[in-house]
Amino acid sequence: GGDDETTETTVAAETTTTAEETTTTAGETTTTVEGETTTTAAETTTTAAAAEPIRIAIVAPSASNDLAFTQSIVDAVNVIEGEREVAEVAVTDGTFVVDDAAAAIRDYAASGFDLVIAHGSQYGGSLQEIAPDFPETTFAWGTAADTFGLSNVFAYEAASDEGGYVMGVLGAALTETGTIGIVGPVEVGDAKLYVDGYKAGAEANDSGVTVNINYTGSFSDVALASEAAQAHAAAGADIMTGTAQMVVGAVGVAADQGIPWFGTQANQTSLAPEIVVASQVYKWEIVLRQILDDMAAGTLGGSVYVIDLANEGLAIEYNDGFALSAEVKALGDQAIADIIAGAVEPTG
Amino acid sequence: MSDFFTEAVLIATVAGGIRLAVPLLLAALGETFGQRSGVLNLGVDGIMLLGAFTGYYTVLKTGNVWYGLLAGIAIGIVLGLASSLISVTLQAEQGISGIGVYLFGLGMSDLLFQRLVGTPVPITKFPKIDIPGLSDIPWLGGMFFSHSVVVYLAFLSVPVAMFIINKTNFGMNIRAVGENPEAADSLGVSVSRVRYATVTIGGTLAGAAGAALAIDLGIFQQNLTNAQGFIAIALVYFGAWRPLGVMAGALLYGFVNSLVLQFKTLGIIPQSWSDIAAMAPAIITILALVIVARRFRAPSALTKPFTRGT
Amino acid sequence: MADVPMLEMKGITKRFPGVLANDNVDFDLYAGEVHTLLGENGAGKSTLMKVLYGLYQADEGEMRLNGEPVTITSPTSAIEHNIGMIHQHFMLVDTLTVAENVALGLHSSRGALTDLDAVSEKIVDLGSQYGLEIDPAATVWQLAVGQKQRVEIIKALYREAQLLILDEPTAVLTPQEVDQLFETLNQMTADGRGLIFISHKLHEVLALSDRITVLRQGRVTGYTTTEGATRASLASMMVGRDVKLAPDKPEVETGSAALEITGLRVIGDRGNVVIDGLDLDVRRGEILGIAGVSGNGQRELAETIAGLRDAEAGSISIAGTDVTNGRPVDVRAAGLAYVPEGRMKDGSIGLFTVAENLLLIDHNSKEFLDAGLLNFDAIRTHSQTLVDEFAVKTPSLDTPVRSLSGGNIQKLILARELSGTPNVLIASQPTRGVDIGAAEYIHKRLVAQRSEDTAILVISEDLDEIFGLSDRIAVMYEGRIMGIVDTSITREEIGLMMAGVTREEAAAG
Amino acid sequence: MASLGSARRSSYLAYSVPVLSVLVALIIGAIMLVMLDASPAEGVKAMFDGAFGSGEALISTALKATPLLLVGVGITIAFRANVINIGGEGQMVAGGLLSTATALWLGDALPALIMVPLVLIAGIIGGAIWGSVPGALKAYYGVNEILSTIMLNIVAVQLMNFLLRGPMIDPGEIDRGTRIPQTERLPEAADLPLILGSDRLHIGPLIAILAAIAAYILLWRTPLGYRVRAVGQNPDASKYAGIPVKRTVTLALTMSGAMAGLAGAVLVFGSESHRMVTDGSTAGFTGSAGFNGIVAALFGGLHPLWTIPASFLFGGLLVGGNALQRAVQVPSALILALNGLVVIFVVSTDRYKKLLRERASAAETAAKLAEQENEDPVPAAVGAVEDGPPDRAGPASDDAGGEQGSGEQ
Ligand SMILES: Nc1ncnc2c1ncn2[C@@H]1O[C@H](COP(=O)(O)OP(=O)(O)OP(=O)(O)O)[C@@H](O)[C@H]1O
Ligand SMILES: Nc1ncnc2c1ncn2[C@@H]1O[C@H](COP(=O)(O)OP(=O)(O)OP(=O)(O)O)[C@@H](O)[C@H]1O
Ligand SMILES: [Mg+2]
Ligand SMILES: [Mg+2]
Repeated sequence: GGDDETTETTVAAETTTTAEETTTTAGETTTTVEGETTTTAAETTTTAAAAEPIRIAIVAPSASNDLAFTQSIVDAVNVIEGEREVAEVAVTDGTFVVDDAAAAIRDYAASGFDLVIAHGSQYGGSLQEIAPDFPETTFAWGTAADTFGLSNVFAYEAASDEGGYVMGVLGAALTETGTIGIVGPVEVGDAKLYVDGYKAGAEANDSGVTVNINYTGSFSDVALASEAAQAHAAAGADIMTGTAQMVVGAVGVAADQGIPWFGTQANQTSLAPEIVVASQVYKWEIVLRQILDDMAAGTLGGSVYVIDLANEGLAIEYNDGFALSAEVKALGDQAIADIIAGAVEPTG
Repeated sequence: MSDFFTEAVLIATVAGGIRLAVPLLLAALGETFGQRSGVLNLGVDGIMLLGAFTGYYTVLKTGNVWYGLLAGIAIGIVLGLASSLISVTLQAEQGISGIGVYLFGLGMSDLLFQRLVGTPVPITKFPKIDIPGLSDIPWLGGMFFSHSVVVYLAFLSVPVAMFIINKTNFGMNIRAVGENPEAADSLGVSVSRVRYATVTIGGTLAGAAGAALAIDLGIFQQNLTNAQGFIAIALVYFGAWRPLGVMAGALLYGFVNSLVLQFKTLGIIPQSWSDIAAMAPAIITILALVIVARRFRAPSALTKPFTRGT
Repeated sequence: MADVPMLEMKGITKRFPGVLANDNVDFDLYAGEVHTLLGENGAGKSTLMKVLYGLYQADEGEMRLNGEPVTITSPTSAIEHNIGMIHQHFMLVDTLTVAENVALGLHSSRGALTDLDAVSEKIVDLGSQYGLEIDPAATVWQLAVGQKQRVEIIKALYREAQLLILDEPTAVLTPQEVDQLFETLNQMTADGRGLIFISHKLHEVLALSDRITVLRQGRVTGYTTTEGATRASLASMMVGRDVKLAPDKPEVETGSAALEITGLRVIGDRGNVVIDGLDLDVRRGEILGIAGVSGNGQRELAETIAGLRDAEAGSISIAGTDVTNGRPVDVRAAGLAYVPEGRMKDGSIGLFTVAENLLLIDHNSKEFLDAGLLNFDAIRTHSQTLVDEFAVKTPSLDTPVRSLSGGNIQKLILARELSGTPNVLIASQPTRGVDIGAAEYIHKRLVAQRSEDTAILVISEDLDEIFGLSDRIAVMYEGRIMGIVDTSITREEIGLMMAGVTREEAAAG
Repeated sequence: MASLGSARRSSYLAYSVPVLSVLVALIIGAIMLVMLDASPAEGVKAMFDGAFGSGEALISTALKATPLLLVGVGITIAFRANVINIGGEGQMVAGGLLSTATALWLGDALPALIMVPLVLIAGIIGGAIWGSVPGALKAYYGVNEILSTIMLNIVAVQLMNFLLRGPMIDPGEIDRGTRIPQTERLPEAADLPLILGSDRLHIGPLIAILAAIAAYILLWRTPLGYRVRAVGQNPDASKYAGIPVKRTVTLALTMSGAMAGLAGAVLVFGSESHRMVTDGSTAGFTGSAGFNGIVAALFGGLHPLWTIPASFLFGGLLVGGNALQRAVQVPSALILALNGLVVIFVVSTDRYKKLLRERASAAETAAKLAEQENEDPVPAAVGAVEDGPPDRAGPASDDAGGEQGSGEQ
């Protein structure tokens, strides 16, 4: 891969030195830069990282304030904005139409954004087509584990089963009826990972526990999620959790019935301060920092980054308002330690 | 399956069905008025969404659920009047203009939510009322007499609607205008006034349905109604344009949904089949439409704008 | 008659886009009289009356009621001025009861609630007073045509109409029903009401009216009192030339039976038996007239022959081909031509052009196809020939049929149906509501077709037409043929047969 | 009183009505931009540039317009038969699914020359099946098509979810455990061929234009089209004339569905990702083209050929709206709301367009008659046509089809 390296570095140098022109004359710039030496790359990038503000675009499927999936990435970019030189952040949210997302991704790349984040697993197919057309742009695709072998695509994902496992352990410790209810959207990706992790954690703590899982079939049907929670309650669940943006409905039911709730994707304490035990919070900024560092170092892609408990990209945030006994919390801490140590596999 | 036949689960299934039926029932009753007078309003879902947001936002700001319901009703009236303007005065093709109202409501409610609220914040819900005496009846009490106050209000509006349609002059005018607007007009019944009134009633109840949904859930989110407005319209046909039939349809729809949820919760329906199970309400509705269409005739003037002298 | 007319219309002008429907029309009406408006289709009669009833606003002109100038902007204000109108088409809500139809738009004694009991009582009262008995609780769709007409009149009486407009009220009534109606109307004028009457049936006009105003192309072109007027004089006033009221019929040798029906039994829309063991033959070169009160199975008979309705039992054959329960195309292939009674409902497509309507039954014919596509040259040539041959008055072949007058639409349908050489022609109510000029022409064409050896079945409620056209007359009652008679039978006898009395009894009594 | 000049004036006015109504909706949009603290000038510029400002923009617009045109053509066919097809969404999904299944089943074995037509035909069949059901339900059972098509949209989305999460899912998704509900990349032979040297512009727009021309010929040049229009205008007269009314109604909705199904196939095989993905809603797949196609058809006066430019403009509006969202960073919900407003305004002013056209044709007839009158006084029996020019299907007479089961009794 000597050739590969060269190309990457060259491109990076170009990006940093001629950012303004890139927007209009990307093609020409590439040719003029071609002759540059690889040795200067390191210096160039360091100065660049300090000097050249970066432009970041996000394309995401749901609303940027959904207290869930989309909000987690927008929040992370906001954190980055405070840390680094960011010239512009653009968001196209609510883009559930894959082809519209593709158009937005292409458009952001064409108008010179340095980092285009395609925050939706369903965008992968399109990204695979678009990324090669914009070799000097970095694309980040999440949640996913595949960069298609493209040198300007990063992938990122969350080991949400880890947090799920930890909270499953807590849930099993808290339940008195021995029944736990989980409200899911559809059995895919991140949601499935979390649900499986939670179930595994609960069963690992107490093999006698019953975990009822109800995928409502919709990411958006709040009323159905609420009724699913009612169904869980009727089936005897005294602990609940759920994932995706429609769970706000289920949280309401849990709050009404005083059933402890575990959140994920964002801190859901604000939804029901009395009953939220803990939330698994995604800190995508961990991933973003790595990506920005790579970009600064001239690497525009090729890696898959995962947020997990070990790198603190996943955090279990407890609700101070919920009286959790020290013993139970200790179980959680133990589970975290075990996972970090590799002593347990969250989804077996 | 044996898990299903426990008191708690059966109560939850029936009570859940009733809860799910409420927004459908309110919206469908309103639509019944419009259709009885010859106007199909396909924009119900858009009005519900704006009613839901308005109701939610009002409760968020005032903490009073009744103000929220009233605000939902108020926006419903405004949108009902706008819909009347579109379909009665401007005589837009009713099968299509409603789609515009729907898209507008879907976008606008979300836009307002994002700008005025941002992140979902829970609000006070409607108080739950246990009907004294009745709610203590084993099984039935939990199923029917231990609900939030809007549930009772929604079901009370069924006899009210029946009374208005069948026993009042206004109701007679509605029926006449929906069947033969020329005849009504020739006797001095103002076709457009009746239709403005019914479409506005439809808007009002759709706004109320949306507010009831949001306040009962205690939350708002983009596309909160999830196309329930369209189901409500189908239920009007299902119920053969009669309040009692509409109620039966709403309950059936609610129960099927509730049952599917319970079955999934208890593992009676495997998760991989949940998509297929989710077709059940729509398919049942189509089958019911086949049966109803054989037996009952739609108001003759349905979807036909009226112009005097033709 | 009082000195001041109860109604004066002066210089009424009403324009529609491209049409001058009323052109400076003067019209008046005195209490206690019947003033008839006469004119061909499209002359502007209904328009003038709709102006009076507030359905249209006149562009020019003024109206006075009992000497006072008025503006009538809506039916409500017409009703307030005690004007009532019986429309050309029933203005009834089929799904409501009689009482509800009457109560519509009235103030209820119980405020927002209906007071149908009070209304029903008064309906019964009015009914016995004017011979308009009707069950107030009956739902309108269940009523026979004549009963619906009663409801219309009761509606007006209930509103204490002093001036009543009757726009072709007899078009769908039987002779007996017409007689009954006229009795009621005479009683109303005797009570001091004024009536404006519109009809194309001249003997009715002569029987009922005191004065007659003739409209042509929106203008008043004639006026007469009834005394001294004759059918012929009225007809020529309307059309502007002399009119032959009964067609000349040449002697024609009748041939074999081209239409043979045996033991026909048909179930109607409401599940009842509407045709019950009917036998009928129509021979080539003859016109068989079917007389009968509407609703006695005539429509169903025509539709069953044409393949539009299934027979329960029995058989139908056309020129020897069994067409029982055949598809409409098959029946046509066997040589049936059919002029249906609803010319706008069944016989033509309003928004299609003249040329397209002429193509209705032939659109699949090879003659008009070229490589699977419609051949417009051939279609236009064919259409122009028919339009010329049948004297259809139309601005162009591309004019939507809906904007032609009823008579011209009827001629167009006839042109289309006779464009082949049919073995059997069914003409259902061929001149109902058609003006005299057009009716004369249609009769002439039917008689001409008889000379072409076609077997013709004419179904009509107009006895003048039946007597004028038929070689033999079959009287239909409750789905059966009461008897087949020749034209020497008297109107009274045939009237009795139409009411279900057998020939023998009719002749006796 | 009426002259050919005034006729012409009315007719020009008629054509400007839909354009004006879109402008009004856009002005409201501009006001909303101001309220959201965004620059309307910048927004409008972004919108125009995004839709029509460059070659790439035009390509985006053409691609966006393609499903609108196909659905719109289908809507026109159904509308001519007096059937309102609100089921374009579900029919697109059905077409997408069947064509995708076909491509998966055929695999890499066939060359593009065979593969592309095959998958497109599969799409047509899928849509046709999904259209025939409400068609038959309407014709034979009197079920209102607006409702049955809406219900079938719901069924279609569940079917799509089931298939893409289960039987048709990319095996890689199972292996990785990510389970994104999408197929694997479909065989390259099925990719819609690219044209004009572009790396995005495929033959989809061309197919749609051909479909529009074919629909025009079908409706006005063939006996079948004659029957469709006749049934739409007057089912009683059609039955009288021996036209199989029920079959024709079914067929019209079937053809309408076929067009939407073709749109679905074009979406799949012309997409950037070359696979079928679901987000759990129909709109996620169709981009609401099943609804917006109706508006494009109305915009085009329910005439297949006029629907071509109408779709292009409406596609531009949608593409431009998205560009506007990115340029001035307003929530995408605004674009959705504006889309709704455009629909409302176009549909609400449709009647004025019709009235103006009527006036034009009435004035023309009157002028013609006046000429004739000099030689031969024709009874003044020619008026305007209430339901618009003859090429516009208005829901026909009172007893027309509709809820009563197409009057076969
Ligand atoms: N609503 C309308 N719009 C346009 N033109 C109309 C309208 N109503 C009637 N006309 C035209 O006005 C003229 C007069 O029509 P009107 O209905 O008054 O005739 P009429 O004398 O009642 O005929 P008929 O004997 O057929 O009932 C006709 O040319 C008709 O085409
Ligand atoms: N809206 C309209 N536009 C144009 N012409 C019309 C309109 N309404 C009626 N007409 C024409 O006015 C004349 C009389 O109309 P009317 O409503 O009285 O029809 P009708 O009584 O069914 O016809 P007919 O008496 O000939 O059977 C006819 O020539 C008809 O075609
Ligand atoms: Mg008339
Ligand atoms: Mg007439």
